[in-house]
Amino acid sequence: MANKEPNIGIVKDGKVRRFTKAGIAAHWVHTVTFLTLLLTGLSIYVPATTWIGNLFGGIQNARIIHRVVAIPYALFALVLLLVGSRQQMKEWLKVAFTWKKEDFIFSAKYIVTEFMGRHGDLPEADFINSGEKVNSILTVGTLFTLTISGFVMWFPETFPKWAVRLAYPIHDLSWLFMTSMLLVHMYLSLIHPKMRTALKGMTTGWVDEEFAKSHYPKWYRRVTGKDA
Amino acid sequence: MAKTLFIDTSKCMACRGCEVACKNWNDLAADIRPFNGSYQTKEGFATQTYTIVKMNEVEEADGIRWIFGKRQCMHCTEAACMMVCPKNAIQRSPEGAIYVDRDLCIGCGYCVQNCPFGVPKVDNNTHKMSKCDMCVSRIENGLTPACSKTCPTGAIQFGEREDMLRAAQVRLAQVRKRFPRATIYGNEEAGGTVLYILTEDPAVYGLPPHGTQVPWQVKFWQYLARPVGNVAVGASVLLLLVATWFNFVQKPPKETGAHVEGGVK
Amino acid sequence: MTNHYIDLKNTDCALIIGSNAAENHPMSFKWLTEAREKRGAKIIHVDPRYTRTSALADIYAPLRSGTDIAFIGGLIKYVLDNELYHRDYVVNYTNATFLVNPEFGFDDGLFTGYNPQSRKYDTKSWAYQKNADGSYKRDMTMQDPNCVFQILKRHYSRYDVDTVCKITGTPKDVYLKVAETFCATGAPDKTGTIMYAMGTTQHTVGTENVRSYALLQLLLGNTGRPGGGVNALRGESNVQGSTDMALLQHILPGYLSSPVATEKHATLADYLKNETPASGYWTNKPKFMVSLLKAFWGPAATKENDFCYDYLPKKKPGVYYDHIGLFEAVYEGHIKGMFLWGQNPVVGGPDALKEAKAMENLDWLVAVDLWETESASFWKRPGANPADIKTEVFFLPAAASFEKEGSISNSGRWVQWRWKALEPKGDSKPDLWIIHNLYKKIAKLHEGSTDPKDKIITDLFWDYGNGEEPDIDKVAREINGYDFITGKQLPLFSKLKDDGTTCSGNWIYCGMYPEEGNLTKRRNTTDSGGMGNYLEWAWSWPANRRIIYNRCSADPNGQPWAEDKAAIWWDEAKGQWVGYDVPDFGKTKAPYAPGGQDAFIMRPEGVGCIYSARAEGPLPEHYEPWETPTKNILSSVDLNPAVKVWNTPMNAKGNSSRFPYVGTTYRVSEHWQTGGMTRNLPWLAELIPYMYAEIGEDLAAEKGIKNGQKIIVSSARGEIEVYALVTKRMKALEVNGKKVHQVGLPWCFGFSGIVTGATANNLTPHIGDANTNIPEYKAFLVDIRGVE
Amino acid sequence: MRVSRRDFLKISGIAAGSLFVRELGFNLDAVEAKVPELKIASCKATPTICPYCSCGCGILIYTKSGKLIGSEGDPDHPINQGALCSKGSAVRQIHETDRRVTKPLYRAPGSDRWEEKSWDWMLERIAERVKETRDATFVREENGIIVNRTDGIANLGGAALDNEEAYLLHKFARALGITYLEHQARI
Repeated sequence: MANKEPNIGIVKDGKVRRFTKAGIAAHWVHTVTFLTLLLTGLSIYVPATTWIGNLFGGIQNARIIHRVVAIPYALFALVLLLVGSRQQMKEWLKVAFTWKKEDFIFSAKYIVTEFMGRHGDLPEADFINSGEKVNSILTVGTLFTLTISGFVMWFPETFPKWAVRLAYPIHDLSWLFMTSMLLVHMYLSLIHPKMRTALKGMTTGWVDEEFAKSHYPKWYRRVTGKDA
Repeated sequence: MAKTLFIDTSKCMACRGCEVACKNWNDLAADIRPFNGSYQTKEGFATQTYTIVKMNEVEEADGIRWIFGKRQCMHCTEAACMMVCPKNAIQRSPEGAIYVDRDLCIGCGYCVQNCPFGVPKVDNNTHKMSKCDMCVSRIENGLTPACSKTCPTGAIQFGEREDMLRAAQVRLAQVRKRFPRATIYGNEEAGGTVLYILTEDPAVYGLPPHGTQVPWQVKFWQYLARPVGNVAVGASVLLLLVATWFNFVQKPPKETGAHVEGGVK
Repeated sequence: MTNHYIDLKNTDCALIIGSNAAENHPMSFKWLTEAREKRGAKIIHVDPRYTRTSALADIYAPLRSGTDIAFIGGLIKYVLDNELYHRDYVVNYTNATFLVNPEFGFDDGLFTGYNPQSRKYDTKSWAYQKNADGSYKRDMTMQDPNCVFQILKRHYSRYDVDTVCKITGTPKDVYLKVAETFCATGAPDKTGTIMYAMGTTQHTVGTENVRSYALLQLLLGNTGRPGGGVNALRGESNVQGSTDMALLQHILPGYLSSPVATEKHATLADYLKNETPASGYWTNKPKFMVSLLKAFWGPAATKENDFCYDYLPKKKPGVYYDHIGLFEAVYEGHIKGMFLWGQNPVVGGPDALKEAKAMENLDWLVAVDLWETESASFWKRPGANPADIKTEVFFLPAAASFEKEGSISNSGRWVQWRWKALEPKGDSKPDLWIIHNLYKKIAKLHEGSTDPKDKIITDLFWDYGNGEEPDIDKVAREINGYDFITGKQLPLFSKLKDDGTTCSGNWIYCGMYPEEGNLTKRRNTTDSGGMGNYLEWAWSWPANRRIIYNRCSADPNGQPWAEDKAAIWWDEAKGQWVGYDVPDFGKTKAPYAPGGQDAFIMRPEGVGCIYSARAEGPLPEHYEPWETPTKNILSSVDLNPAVKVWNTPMNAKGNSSRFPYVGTTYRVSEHWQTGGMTRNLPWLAELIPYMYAEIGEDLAAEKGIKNGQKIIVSSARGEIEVYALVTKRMKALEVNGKKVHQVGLPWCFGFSGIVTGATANNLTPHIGDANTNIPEYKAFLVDIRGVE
Repeated sequence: MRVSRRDFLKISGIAAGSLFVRELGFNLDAVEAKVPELKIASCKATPTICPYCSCGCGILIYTKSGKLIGSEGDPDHPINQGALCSKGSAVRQIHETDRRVTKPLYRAPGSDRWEEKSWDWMLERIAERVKETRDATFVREENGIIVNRTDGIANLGGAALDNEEAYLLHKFARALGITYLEHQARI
């Protein structure tokens, strides 16, 4: 595959380079901003969550922080990817949005097998498996829906009334679904006995070669040129 | 049973006693605006202005008419503000008044954007919503709202909803003798609101058209978006609990480590 | 008012003319709304502007300001031609049947007896014809050419609808609708009420405007009946009381004339001889006058010294002491000191620029008010240089109405007590305290003086408690009056005597505070017959009568003309008048007894006066305002011939070539009088925050003026910068074949207050009515131009 | 408790969604908003009459231990039966507004500002000026008729005075010999 990211796929003492520096930075910027927005937003979601606002020095501070952090959330990750990891981003998005029959099989079986710690014979995954494709689609999708609906809610006078009123449900749907995906994502990367090794990918950029071979065989073959 | 206001705009002379009585009862501050070429010197509701008398000049075939109509919260039976308030700060009192508990209100503005009548206003320094509360502390103690008590011509009446509706229907016949296009407003709107006899089209009074209901976006938001979203998050949590059970409590059988179909090549 | 506010609910048709009742007397519409809802009453509003009253009226008739007499004259002709008058009423209760001196006449705008030099009438030729025994000659068939009825017909024959509409500018169809609707109340079982205010009185023909309403109401048989009468909606909470207490140069409390330095008033005997009529209740005037003098100078007033009659100051003949004359004197420097008790002429006075300038000549000014008004700070008004103004000014802070006790009288003559809710704010004091302590300081300065003029002050009967706080109850008792011998409060003015054994500060209030207590404090809400008279609530003068001339509510046999319009009726069994009101008639005088039809007990004639001599004639005649956009087409006399014209500085006359539009001043619901009591209150300031001129869309288009832009309104006296409020509600009127525009100006703005603005009265002229000298605020000429 | 369709969906959603919050030990019942207590409860109501136009409407001034709480129409008064127009409804601010002058103020001739003075000083000074002007412009007799008139002092006002005040002012003014005695009824 022509002009892939420079050092993606390099193998060294049992590890293979999976993510670029820019990609990692983008991930963690996105993570920090989203979680902050989630918590500050959550403080007004239901009557009982006001205490969360107090973590930020009161609900009105939370309100300001939500708006301030929304800007880096909306822009920084995107900028970092475009600047530092354009190639992998393109690949990532291409893979995320190509869905074949096997992807659906993968998702269904994965939940009841791998996710539960059981072995399941699943179709071969490319750069990311279909679960991660759902996560990617949601992340990119909600980045836009949250930003746009948030902006509309922030300046209601400048938008038609129907649009402002539609922004509220869109905002809620977006963050609720993103959060439910996030829970699974965080569980896998932090708690799941078998999967949490992947976290190193997002910290150092390298993952175990074995792990890569077994979890992302198509990607492994493509980027290392060796057999899975 | 719920009480409501019945406003017969054909009796209103825009003396604005209601505007001042409302400020008097609610201890609201004055709010002077630039000259706008009209006796109605304020455009609409504001954090310190819960009620306002609309004054519109209309030229008709049989001559000029100066049309007055008092606007305030509609105290809807299906109240969009109540539905969207994330902190349950907006409640309905036993007598039917929609009022805000200022300790609970966080000034998020959901009600401001979703009220079909544009009534609630949020104060940007106190971060509190304020609007007409039908003098809830008065009506819960058997008194009438300040505006209805002070109205010299009896254009603003207050009482049980059926009585007010009956009064409106009886009055409508008389009013139509002078104003053929008069209609009752507020019987169907938003599940039943403050009742009006309007002598002209609702738009002249700054009211949305007959039949206005809670905005569909609000229903979509509250009945579909939030529940579905909550369910999604709930499902994830459930999933994680189950996964934790399987991964940690009931240890998986020793595996060869191969996860991929067909094992390791 | 001949009736009162609640009685409006009994009317079948309300003609609101020269008043903007819905804005300036909003509570009147509580009862008009009830009349409309319960009785199907019609409301008619006649006004140069379409106002909030017009918005509620069934019929709105525009008219050029200053043409009320033409308008009403047309209705009088309409009533006579269509025989809509209430014949039995007119024959029995009015002087329509009276015969007039054959020499009486009217030609080209002037009645007989006019002297152009003195601009006064010799009224001998207007007198009634009398029989040998002094009784009035009457022709009950009303056919005699010299009877008032025929004179009336001849006089108003010139007021046909076309002529009237040419003068007033009212569209003919609208005029006829008004005529048809209101004149229907001539039917015996119907009553119509006329509600008027300053729009009627503030003209050079103000008195005759009111006379024309009284005349019309007598023809239609509406006066003295529930839902009828001629009802002045007065502007201030106690202007009725302050007028009754005679804070006016021409009267003493109880409407007794104030003495003039002429032979007629030289001594008490001369005064009583010349002031007491031969018949009618005023024959008791000596009792009222002596009791008043005893209330003023108490023990010092004895039979020997004419009860201190000489202590009363006598006016210099020919001098005008009214407001306009007063300020002309201040302008000339004759007056050195001035008291202002809650009055603000720099905003409320006519030709306010001249009046403010005049005040600079004062040596000292005492202003008693709740607010730092424009008059109290005239010396630092815009354009004034304080260094040049030598007036010493004392501002005394006054307490508000609910920070003190006392009674006030509303338009309906209800005298109601007000209790004290709060201590006065800061160091402010009730006016009673100020007057009491100021008098004591002045009296101390004159103590022991032997100079006779100082005795006037020290002899004053001032027995209101000795401390700093005057005892208001004692003042109220004195107003009512008591018997010096028994010390008891008098039950009614019929108990007053002229031998000095009784006193009464105001005979028409005698009965307010009998021995059993101050009736103004009554709060009993029983309303017998549901007519709204509430005889047990507070007390109304005279003698608690709620509808005066209510004898007219019964036909000549003493039975009500209509069941639902009953006030009093004759009860043969009891041998007295009974009903839902205190009879304004001899309680036991039977209808069939002699004088049983004399329903107007105060009048010497005993009947209502269709024909009644005033300075400018016995019948209202249309004359143009001093500044008119057109000519008088009814006669060659443009200005009311009996009016005093002040050719003095700062009072120039404008003509229609330089000032083509008719200016008229008015108030709005949210502001009151000169604005001190409303423009200093945030909740009212925010409702009407800016001074504006109200002009029609057609005039604005003609002058290229946009709504909300600043404009200059100018008259021959001055000019002011205001916002333009362009409205559909004011349209040009077709007057004598020419388009005439009108410009509305609220007069409640001044330079001091939370909201301020230009003063409309900088434009109004120093000229007044022929009888009362009330200034012509309502019709003058202005021009307008846009401000770049 | 009658649960409307809306509440059921809302509760079911929250129930499921709130599992992750449940363990945090917070109950999610709707918090009951409290109705503000009645402002004029335990107030003293003093009847007065509106100081503005001449309708004579009844007003109740509500106070609590001498402090102003509010003002409303007097429901027992037959003319207005509790109703009031814009001016009547604002009566309370006549006491509350800081625009009220609360101290006697004196302006010396030619000065450009007010100075605060005591009541005594003011009344004494006014009495002296009155005596001065009265003595200077008093006319005792004119062509044989006793007139006792003071030409140099004019008294204007006031239609807003009580009857007792208006009567006493008339008596006071006539005793000073004032014939320039006028007030708002004239204009």
